[in-house]
Amino acid sequence: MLYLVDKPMAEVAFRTIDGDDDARVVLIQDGVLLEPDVGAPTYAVARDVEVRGVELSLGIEPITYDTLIELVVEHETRTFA
Amino acid sequence: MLYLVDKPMAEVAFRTIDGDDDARVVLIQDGVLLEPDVGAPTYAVARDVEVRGVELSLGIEPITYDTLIELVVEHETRTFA
Amino acid sequence: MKRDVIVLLRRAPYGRVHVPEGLRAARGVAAGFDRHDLTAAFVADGVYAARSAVDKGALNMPGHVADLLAEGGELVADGAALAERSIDESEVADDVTVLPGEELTARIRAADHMLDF
Amino acid sequence: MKRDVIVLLRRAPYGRVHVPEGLRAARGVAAGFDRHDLTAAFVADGVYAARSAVDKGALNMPGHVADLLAEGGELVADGAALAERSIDESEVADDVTVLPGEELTARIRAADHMLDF
Amino acid sequence: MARLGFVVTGGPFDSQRWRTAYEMGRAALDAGHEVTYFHYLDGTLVPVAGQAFPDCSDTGLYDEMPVEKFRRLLADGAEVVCCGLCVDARGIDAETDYPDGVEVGLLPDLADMIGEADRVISL
Amino acid sequence: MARLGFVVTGGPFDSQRWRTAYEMGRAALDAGHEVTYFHYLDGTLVPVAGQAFPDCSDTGLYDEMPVEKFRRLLADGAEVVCCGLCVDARGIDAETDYPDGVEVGLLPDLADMIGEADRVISL
Repeated sequence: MLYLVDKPMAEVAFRTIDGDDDARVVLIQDGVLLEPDVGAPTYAVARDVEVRGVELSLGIEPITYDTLIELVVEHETRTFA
Repeated sequence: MLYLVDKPMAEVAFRTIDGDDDARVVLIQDGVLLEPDVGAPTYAVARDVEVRGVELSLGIEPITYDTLIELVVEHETRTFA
Repeated sequence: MKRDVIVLLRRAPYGRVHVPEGLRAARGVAAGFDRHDLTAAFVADGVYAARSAVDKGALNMPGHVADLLAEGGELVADGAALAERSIDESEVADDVTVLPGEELTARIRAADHMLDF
Repeated sequence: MKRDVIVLLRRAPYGRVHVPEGLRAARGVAAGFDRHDLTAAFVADGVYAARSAVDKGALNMPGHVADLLAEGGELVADGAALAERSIDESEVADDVTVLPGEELTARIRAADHMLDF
Repeated sequence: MARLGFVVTGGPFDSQRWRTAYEMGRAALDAGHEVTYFHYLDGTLVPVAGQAFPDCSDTGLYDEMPVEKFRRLLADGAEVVCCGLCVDARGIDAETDYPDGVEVGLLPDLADMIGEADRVISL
Repeated sequence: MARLGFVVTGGPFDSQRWRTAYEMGRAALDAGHEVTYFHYLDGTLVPVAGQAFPDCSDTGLYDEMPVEKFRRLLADGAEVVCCGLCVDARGIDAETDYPDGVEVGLLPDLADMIGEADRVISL
């Protein structure tokens, strides 16, 4: 399952992700300000990272909206925004 | 000084209140869901308490908007809503 | 196609339209052509609205809740969110089922689609 | 009457108009007939906007900041809010003064009026 | 008699701030104080006429629409100013969308309010 | 080809959600997918025409107003439905305030979208 995560719903999002061995996480909007401690592959919307001047933690991959849509089409998706 | 406090700004509100020996606090809106640990006299807007079905902690006095305005006129006021 | 839909109600209820209008949406989606299966889940500050002490009339909840239940919808609350806010299960309204946190998040994963309000 | 006014900028900057429009308000109030003394204070998630790395252009900040400073206004940031978000003082923009938490709250108490955005 | 100024930045459907500003202004007028509102940002959506919300409780937030409450404040002597920039940003047509008495102003009006008010309440 | 449904509940000025919904829909259309929007609550304020925001950066959130972005999505085949109840609640005149192509619907339209969509994104 693919999880899109912003700050306001981060708590319930990460509890949901914790129970999913096959999770992929995309930080969106103010979610890029989070420093999540998850075992899952994690991406971040590049534009959201850039305007906020954030340095991503090692291992978090910036992606375009085009790539985000590829991921969304590939995986069931839950949005926590 | 009189402090009107709702949840979203509660953190900076209570830090500001901590430094004021002459503080009075009024919980408004979702602020009535807070259980503040302040040494200052504390009130809560009665209508906000009632619709939310909240039981106020001992020592917190429910007040009407009329009383709130009396307090506002009597004291310098800061609103954290 | 008939779907299993979970609707998260995540905001403190009074002062904004999200809880009642989220319930209205849940009911409307349940009543549509596909007769989707609906669960409305009180999570985060939304659990304040699951308490029996809240003034449901002032929140415009009763009509939407009755309609949702009549359509076979279900109301659940996140036990973890309740605990975090020191709300005892006994304070929760009778028509709401309290689920342990892991069960609630399992429901989120198991649904076909999720909305949040 | 000339007033000492503090404007709190409390929301994360990108995605909503509150930081730039709060600065616009601060600048407008400073430029009015009474020539009020203005302090714009980044607090809570607003401190993200005080960082030099943020894209101030995309946030529509530069014009309002320049105007506010030209009117004699001051920009400060809450040191406590920075620390809580692991933002080092060295990351804060040059035109913003970092105040220790107690000094920031003392400024709030000392002002004649406070607005928040 | 005191002068109270309210700065309203919240919209009609996303927070209780407009309603608190109304209730406080109502109580202040009843007590003989002078009341001015400056609506800024989504606060300019509050006194828009022609809003209609179905199935609303008589005891809730929308026992009547916000514009009706502000009509009454205006009739009882409150001054209501909406920020013109914010009005334009939201595609509001002040002529047709606001009731009589609501003024469109600019930030110098906020500066004046702040200079004159004994208390400023930001909601 | 996949079918994507976006439920937009945030207004144009208080969160980035409308803009994320636009960017994702834009990318989905470019990739040949089918895109439907259901605007609910303050989301119905997003495609309102006649909004104008001064001094805006060309690189920011309001490089152009939301309605322009949704006009382009419509031209490229997206379906855009606004909840009629929410439209009325906000005093929006759909005839004059929305561009051609924006439909006013009701919750059965949301139910249909949910039945047909491969993915539903709630923003």
